[in-house]
Amino acid sequence: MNPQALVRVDGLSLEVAASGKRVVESVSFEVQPGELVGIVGESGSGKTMVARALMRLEPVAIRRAGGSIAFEGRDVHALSPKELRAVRGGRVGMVFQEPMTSLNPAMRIRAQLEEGLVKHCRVGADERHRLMTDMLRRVGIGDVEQALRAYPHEFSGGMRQRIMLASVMLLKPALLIADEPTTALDAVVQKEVVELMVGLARTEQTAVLMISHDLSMVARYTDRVIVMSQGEVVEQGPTAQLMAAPQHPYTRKLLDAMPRRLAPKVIAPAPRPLVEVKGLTVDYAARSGAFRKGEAKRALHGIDLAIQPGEVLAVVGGSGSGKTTLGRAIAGLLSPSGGGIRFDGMPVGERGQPAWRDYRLNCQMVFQDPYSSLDPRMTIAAAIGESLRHLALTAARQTARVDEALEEVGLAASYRDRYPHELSGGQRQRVAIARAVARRPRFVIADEPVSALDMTVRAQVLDLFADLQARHGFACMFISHDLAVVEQVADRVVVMEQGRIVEQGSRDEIFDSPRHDYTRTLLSAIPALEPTGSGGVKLRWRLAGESAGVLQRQPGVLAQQVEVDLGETLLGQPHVVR
Amino acid sequence: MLSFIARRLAMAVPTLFIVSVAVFALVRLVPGDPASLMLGDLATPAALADLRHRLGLDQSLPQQYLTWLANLLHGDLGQSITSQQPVLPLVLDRFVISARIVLVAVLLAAFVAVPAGMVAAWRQDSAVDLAVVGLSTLLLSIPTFWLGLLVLLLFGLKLGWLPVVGYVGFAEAPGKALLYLLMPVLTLFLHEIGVVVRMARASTLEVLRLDYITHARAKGLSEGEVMWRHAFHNSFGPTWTLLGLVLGNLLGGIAVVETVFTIPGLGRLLVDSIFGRDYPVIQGCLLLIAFVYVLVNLVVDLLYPLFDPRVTAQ
Amino acid sequence: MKRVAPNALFGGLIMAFVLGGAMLGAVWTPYDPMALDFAARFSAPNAAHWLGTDEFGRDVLSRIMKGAASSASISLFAVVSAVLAGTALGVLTGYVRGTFDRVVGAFTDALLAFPGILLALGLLSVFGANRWGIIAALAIAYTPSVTRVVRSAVLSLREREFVDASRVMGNSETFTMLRHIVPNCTAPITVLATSMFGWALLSESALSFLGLGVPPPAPTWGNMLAASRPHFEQAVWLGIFPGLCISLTLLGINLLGDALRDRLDPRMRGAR
Amino acid sequence: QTVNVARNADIRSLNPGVNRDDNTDAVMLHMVEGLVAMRENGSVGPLLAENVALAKDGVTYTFTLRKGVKFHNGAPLTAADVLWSWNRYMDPKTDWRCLSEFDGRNGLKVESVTAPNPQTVVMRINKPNGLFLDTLARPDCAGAGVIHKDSLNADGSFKAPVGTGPFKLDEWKRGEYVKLSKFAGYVSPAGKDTDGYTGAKRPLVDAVKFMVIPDPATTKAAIVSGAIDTAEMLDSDLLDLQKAPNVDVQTTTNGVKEVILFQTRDPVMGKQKIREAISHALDLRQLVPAVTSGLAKPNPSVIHTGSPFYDETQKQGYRYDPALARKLLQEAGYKGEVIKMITNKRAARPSFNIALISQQMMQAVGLNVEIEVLEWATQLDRYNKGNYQMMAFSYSARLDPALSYEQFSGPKDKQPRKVWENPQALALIEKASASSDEAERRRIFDELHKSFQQDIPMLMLFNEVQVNAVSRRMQGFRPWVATKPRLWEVKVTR
Ligand SMILES: Nc1ncnc2c1ncn2[C@@H]1O[C@H](COP(=O)(O)OP(=O)(O)OP(=O)(O)O)[C@@H](O)[C@H]1O
Ligand SMILES: Nc1ncnc2c1ncn2[C@@H]1O[C@H](COP(=O)(O)OP(=O)(O)OP(=O)(O)O)[C@@H](O)[C@H]1O
Ligand SMILES: [Mg+2]
Ligand SMILES: [Mg+2]
Repeated sequence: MNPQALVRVDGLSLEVAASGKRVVESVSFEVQPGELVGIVGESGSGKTMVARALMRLEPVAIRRAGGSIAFEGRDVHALSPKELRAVRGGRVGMVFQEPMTSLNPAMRIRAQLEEGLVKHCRVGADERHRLMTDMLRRVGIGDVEQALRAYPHEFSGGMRQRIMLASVMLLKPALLIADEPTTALDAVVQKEVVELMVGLARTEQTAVLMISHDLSMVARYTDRVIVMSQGEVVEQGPTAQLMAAPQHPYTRKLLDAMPRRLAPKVIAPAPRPLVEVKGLTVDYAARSGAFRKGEAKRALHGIDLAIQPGEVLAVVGGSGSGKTTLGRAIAGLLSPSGGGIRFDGMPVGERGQPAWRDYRLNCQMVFQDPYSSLDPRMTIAAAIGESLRHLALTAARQTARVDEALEEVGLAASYRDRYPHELSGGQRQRVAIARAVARRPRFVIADEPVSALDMTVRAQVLDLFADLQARHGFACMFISHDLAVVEQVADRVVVMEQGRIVEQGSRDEIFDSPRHDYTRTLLSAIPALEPTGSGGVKLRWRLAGESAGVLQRQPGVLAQQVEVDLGETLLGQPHVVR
Repeated sequence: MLSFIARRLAMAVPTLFIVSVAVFALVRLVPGDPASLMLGDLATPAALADLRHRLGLDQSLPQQYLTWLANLLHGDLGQSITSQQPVLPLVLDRFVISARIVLVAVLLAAFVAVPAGMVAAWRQDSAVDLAVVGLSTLLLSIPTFWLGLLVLLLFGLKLGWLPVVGYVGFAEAPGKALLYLLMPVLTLFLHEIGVVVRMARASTLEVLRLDYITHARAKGLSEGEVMWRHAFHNSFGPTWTLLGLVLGNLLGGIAVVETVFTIPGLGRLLVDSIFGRDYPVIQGCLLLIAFVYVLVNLVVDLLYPLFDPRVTAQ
Repeated sequence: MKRVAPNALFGGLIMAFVLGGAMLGAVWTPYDPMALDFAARFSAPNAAHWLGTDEFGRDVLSRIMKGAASSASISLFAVVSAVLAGTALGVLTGYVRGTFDRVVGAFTDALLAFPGILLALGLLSVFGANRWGIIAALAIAYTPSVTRVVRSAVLSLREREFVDASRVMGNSETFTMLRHIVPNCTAPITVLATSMFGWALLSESALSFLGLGVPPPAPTWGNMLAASRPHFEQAVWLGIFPGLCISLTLLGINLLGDALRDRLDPRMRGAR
Repeated sequence: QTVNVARNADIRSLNPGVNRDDNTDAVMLHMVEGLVAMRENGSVGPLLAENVALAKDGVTYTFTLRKGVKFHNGAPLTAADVLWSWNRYMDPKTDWRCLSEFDGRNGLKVESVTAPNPQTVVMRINKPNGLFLDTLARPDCAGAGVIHKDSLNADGSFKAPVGTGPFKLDEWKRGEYVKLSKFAGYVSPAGKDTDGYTGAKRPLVDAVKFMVIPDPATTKAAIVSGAIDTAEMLDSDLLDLQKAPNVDVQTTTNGVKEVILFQTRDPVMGKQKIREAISHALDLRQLVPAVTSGLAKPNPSVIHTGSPFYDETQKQGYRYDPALARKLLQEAGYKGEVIKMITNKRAARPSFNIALISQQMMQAVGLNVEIEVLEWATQLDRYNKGNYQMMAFSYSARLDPALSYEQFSGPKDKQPRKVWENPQALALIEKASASSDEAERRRIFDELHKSFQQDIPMLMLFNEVQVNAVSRRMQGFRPWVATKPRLWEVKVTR
């Protein structure tokens, strides 16, 4: 035990106050000044709770059941509210996972940055202004003055995360807690933000507690790793050592779950492509809102591509590059403004025509978000059964097919009557996959099917998917921005940037000898982890190279949200007469 | 911006048209007419026919409507059947009186209810929360005609602090006018508290779950600062919209309060003219109420970005 | 973790009590709620009449029990009709959008700006002065609120992936709407419906005050409350008991509504 | 010194007898006066006239004006003013509500009006009519009040009444109050006491303010708090008011008739026996006190109890006999058909309570009566159209018995609102109207009463008992049979 430890957590247990259920059990660890510590573990293992408990910011429903936390030698539970507030922000800073909700949408950036300074640093207004502009510049915000006046919604996700970082680092805390700070960002931006964070921490001698389930990131940047599973610390140690030679079975399992490249699959040559897309163009209609006149936005500029029967074609690209749009257009969920799709050599034509119907029944889709792609009010069996609706099966046949589909995705028949919220994320995605393949389609579009899942679950779902694909031989368009995943599943890869295909080729061509700059940037963003003989992993740089500029994520997310809010206000509509 | 306002106002035209047709049809569907009411149980058929003719009630309904519409387009809302005053100034006068009461009451209610709702949300499920929710439900569930009577008996009679009847216009004696407005305002205020608290509490609860609240705490802000600077702004939006709806709705609904406190306001005018079948006045009142409703909601929407800057971005 | 939330428990108990009383009142009351008894006018609560008697010597407890049934059924019918109509309109407007949406929107606004008294008066004279007239008036007055809430819920639901998923499965728009959109509007509808239930109780009372309520002698809480007003000083209990019943029911239904919202609102359902 | 009087609604206009209602008349009759006016007992006496002489021909009335009477603008009253005023009323453009009473449409026609000299007005009618003066004095005709030319604007439209009454208009704040101020130049008719609208009429207070207070509960609070000096109250307020230290309660029986109407053309209600059964089913000695907080007594006659014609015969009424009622129903072949009784919930009227209690009494003998509560205007419409089976209704006060009968009698074909269309009765009423001979009239009324009791076109229940709360600081205030407050000869002390 190091007496100078910045943080010392000793036997910390947390429980749900109402039920007494333990969510964190006797966790002990230390963080030394200036040290970079990573916490990894599956979803729900208590990472966030531990981190929040350090600042006594655990949710009201969660109660400390035992153990102690000392920060700079002082027991945080013994601090008076005032002392605690001095620690919060002043000595410990925190960056959250979701850039969209971690900044106050109704406050200007200046106010949000200044707030902390006013609290913790006794400096004048001019000095504060200087500090803020300095820090914003350091995190790479261009027009600083303008940025200070702006509201959060005027920035892309990556920018917001930088601003978030700036607001925390401005106070020069001794410890920075980063709870999955980059999960919501695309690979290129992710790299930039993490490097910025680590860079700042290094120069300011700030210790960092980085929570992530992205092992390659943890492996790349941290000094030490803590592995958590089901509320307990199962293993901790220096990063390199732990990665190279994991001791605990859970750690091994975790490392084992890293996607890796498999030998290329042999695809039987076919007389013609199953799906052929020619000159596909999609425009998003102008949304003319209250205060602006929108103009039509072109999201796809004449895409050509072909998918062979049985082939997995991966579509990669930064956020906003048009991957989802492409997938949805091919699935017929968007009407293209130009170009056409042929299925099995026949143009699919208009909605309602026989060719369209044939295509519709043979083209299925798996969505990114397992929580929203299943109707919360339908049992699993009903959801899967619905996809068989158009097959004219007897009830008994249908039941049998549903059971079969469930079995295929590794869910026991006892899951039949559960509702989506009674399943874990991974299980839900299995259901979604079962629903898509139950009808034996010849073509499946999968839009980021695993990006919402944690490492171990992701590996299982990917295996399952590969297995099903091999068994039923459907062709697949696999959309993802996670290169590691693509590397594992794809036969061929298409790289997109700003609505155009910039490069395509076989998986090995793209990964081993990328030609286009953008592809290179993408590949250089995140290192791969590759297994060592001893059951551990080591980092492998895909390419040596520079990263590209910030890719702007478009705003426009909140329109729906606002409308809902207005609707709900009607709850207070007064009665008929008073 | 201006074109937005113009467009929103233009959107009100069909609404107002529907209101006028519906009102016209509805009030004439209702049996009873002003002529027989004016003559009462003594009406001879001859006298009734005379009066109906003079009031233009013997024309066909579409004809009456078209006449009314044509006059309306010239800015003429007609004449009250009972008091023979021109409708427009009559309705506007009464509107000013009601609007003042409603506005003051709702604003006061907001000032009390929003913080109360926020505190309840802040300490969700605590005794404070329970007390606030319970009290607001209780206030909500007392009809205003009872609440008004209680207020009247307490402050007017038992304590004798406030005048029981009468009304003084602001133009005449502002201080005295205020005195006469206190009880109706208090009654509406108590009632609206109930409505607003629940909304404020619910929307604060939504906001308190979000990351930036935790972030604000993580910055070392005190609970007061967190609630006021971070939670308030973001949770006020829906409450604000509700206030608009309440304002718009109350105008047509304060008849009861105006009756209890003898305030010559729009609500009483409306109810009186409904019971008295004073068609031009009913139509005038309703057009005004609908227009105000549209207008208030427009203003609410225009000011909404103050509480939620994201909305402008749309 | 299937613990019942305290507000659900509380609200549920209150509502069970009220509905139980209503159901009992429909079949049995201590006295005939309509029977006049001039010897016992204005008796304060006592052993024979637990809640006292009114200006005609009718037993207040019996009337409250009987009134519970009619108050509850009026509110229930009004709310259910408003919910059905409003949901249909809301789903259609939210899903179809376009001109239809604008037309219905104009009507909705017009109706929202329309004073309820006039609506009630008009409809009562069309339907006759009976409970169906009141139910119709309340239902029509509440429909626009439901329409707007449902419409906004649909607007956000239609962007959810399971709606796309349904289309991808080859389902028609109508099927998607009925099978996926409508059932998922239940959360906001339930919350609104519980509030409306309370408004209906109050409105019925205010209508009685203005002389447009349920035709007596059949008691409702609303008309009992309204009728008690002139006797405030000599017989407070006439107002207090029906008033308490309304308050209690409102409290119960609001608590239940909050609990339901917590349960039904997907945003509150843990996970994620 | 100001007297504050509560009224439940605003006046409708300042134009006497034109756009008016009861409240309007009450205020108006403080400002304008006619040649004759109603006395305390409902008979007619001279007001602006010193005396009225009926010539032998029975159709020529000579009015001699009182001397020294002045209008509010100071102008002396002359026969020319009376003439001008009358001609204005008789001009259809004026819309005088009583025009049809005098232009022959209802039988009576004023053939000529002349002013042979400044103090004399002579009116000639088409044929002898015992009710001519009564009609002239009718409050809803504003007593044919004489107004000065200055009451009109230059363009002939009405401005404000310039009359000869004890008070003149000060201010009308619509929806709030009408304020009248003392007319210092008022010359009171002779007499020590106030006698209806005649007799001593000196204005003793500086001002009278008629305040609009629509809610009865507020009115009660206002009188108890001393904010107002007098108001009409609900029967049910009696107990509370008696406890208030600063308020006296005065009750008077007035001419308002509380009745249950039957539609004799209805298949069910048309059966005489059923109506008779109802008359035996109602225990009026229980019903009447119950609906009036014990204030009123049953009155089976349409003649009000204070009338000189109210004699023993008039007191004969229906007998409570449920057994007989049941028997009659059986004889009439009544098989439980639903009978709808219409009523309303106007606060100041007992109609609703009447319906409620009579329903129970009727149910007790096996009549299947349902109550339908309508808003007043709707009920009035149904009344005017004769569209009802049974209805709890109030008739406004008609003090002369003939007028009182006329109010509800007449041929339904021409006037669907009429209730009693027995031709013999109609002829008798006609005769009573024409006659001025008291003994003959009494005989006719007694006969009418018997016939009315037999036909039972409606059930006369009782005359309204008006409850007036009067502040103790006010002296000289007396409610009376014509229901409207009079604020002359009234003093207040602080
Ligand atoms: N407010 C709360 N009330 C009750 N239980 C909670 C609450 N918040 C979290 N939990 C539970 O605590 C446990 C740990 O959650 P925590 O958020 O720390 O997991 P995590 O490791 O951060 O997961 P993830 O990777 O998904 O963020 C989980 O089982 C979770 O369900
Ligand atoms: N409904 C819409 N209306 C207008 N523009 C849209 C809409 N949906 C997407 N866009 C725009 O189209 C472009 C492509 O978006 P798309 O969702 O296809 O990107 P993506 O590659 O899937 O990104 P991500 O990795 O973030 O999912 C973006 O610039 C986006 O802002
Ligand atoms: Mg977490
Ligand atoms: Mg996408």
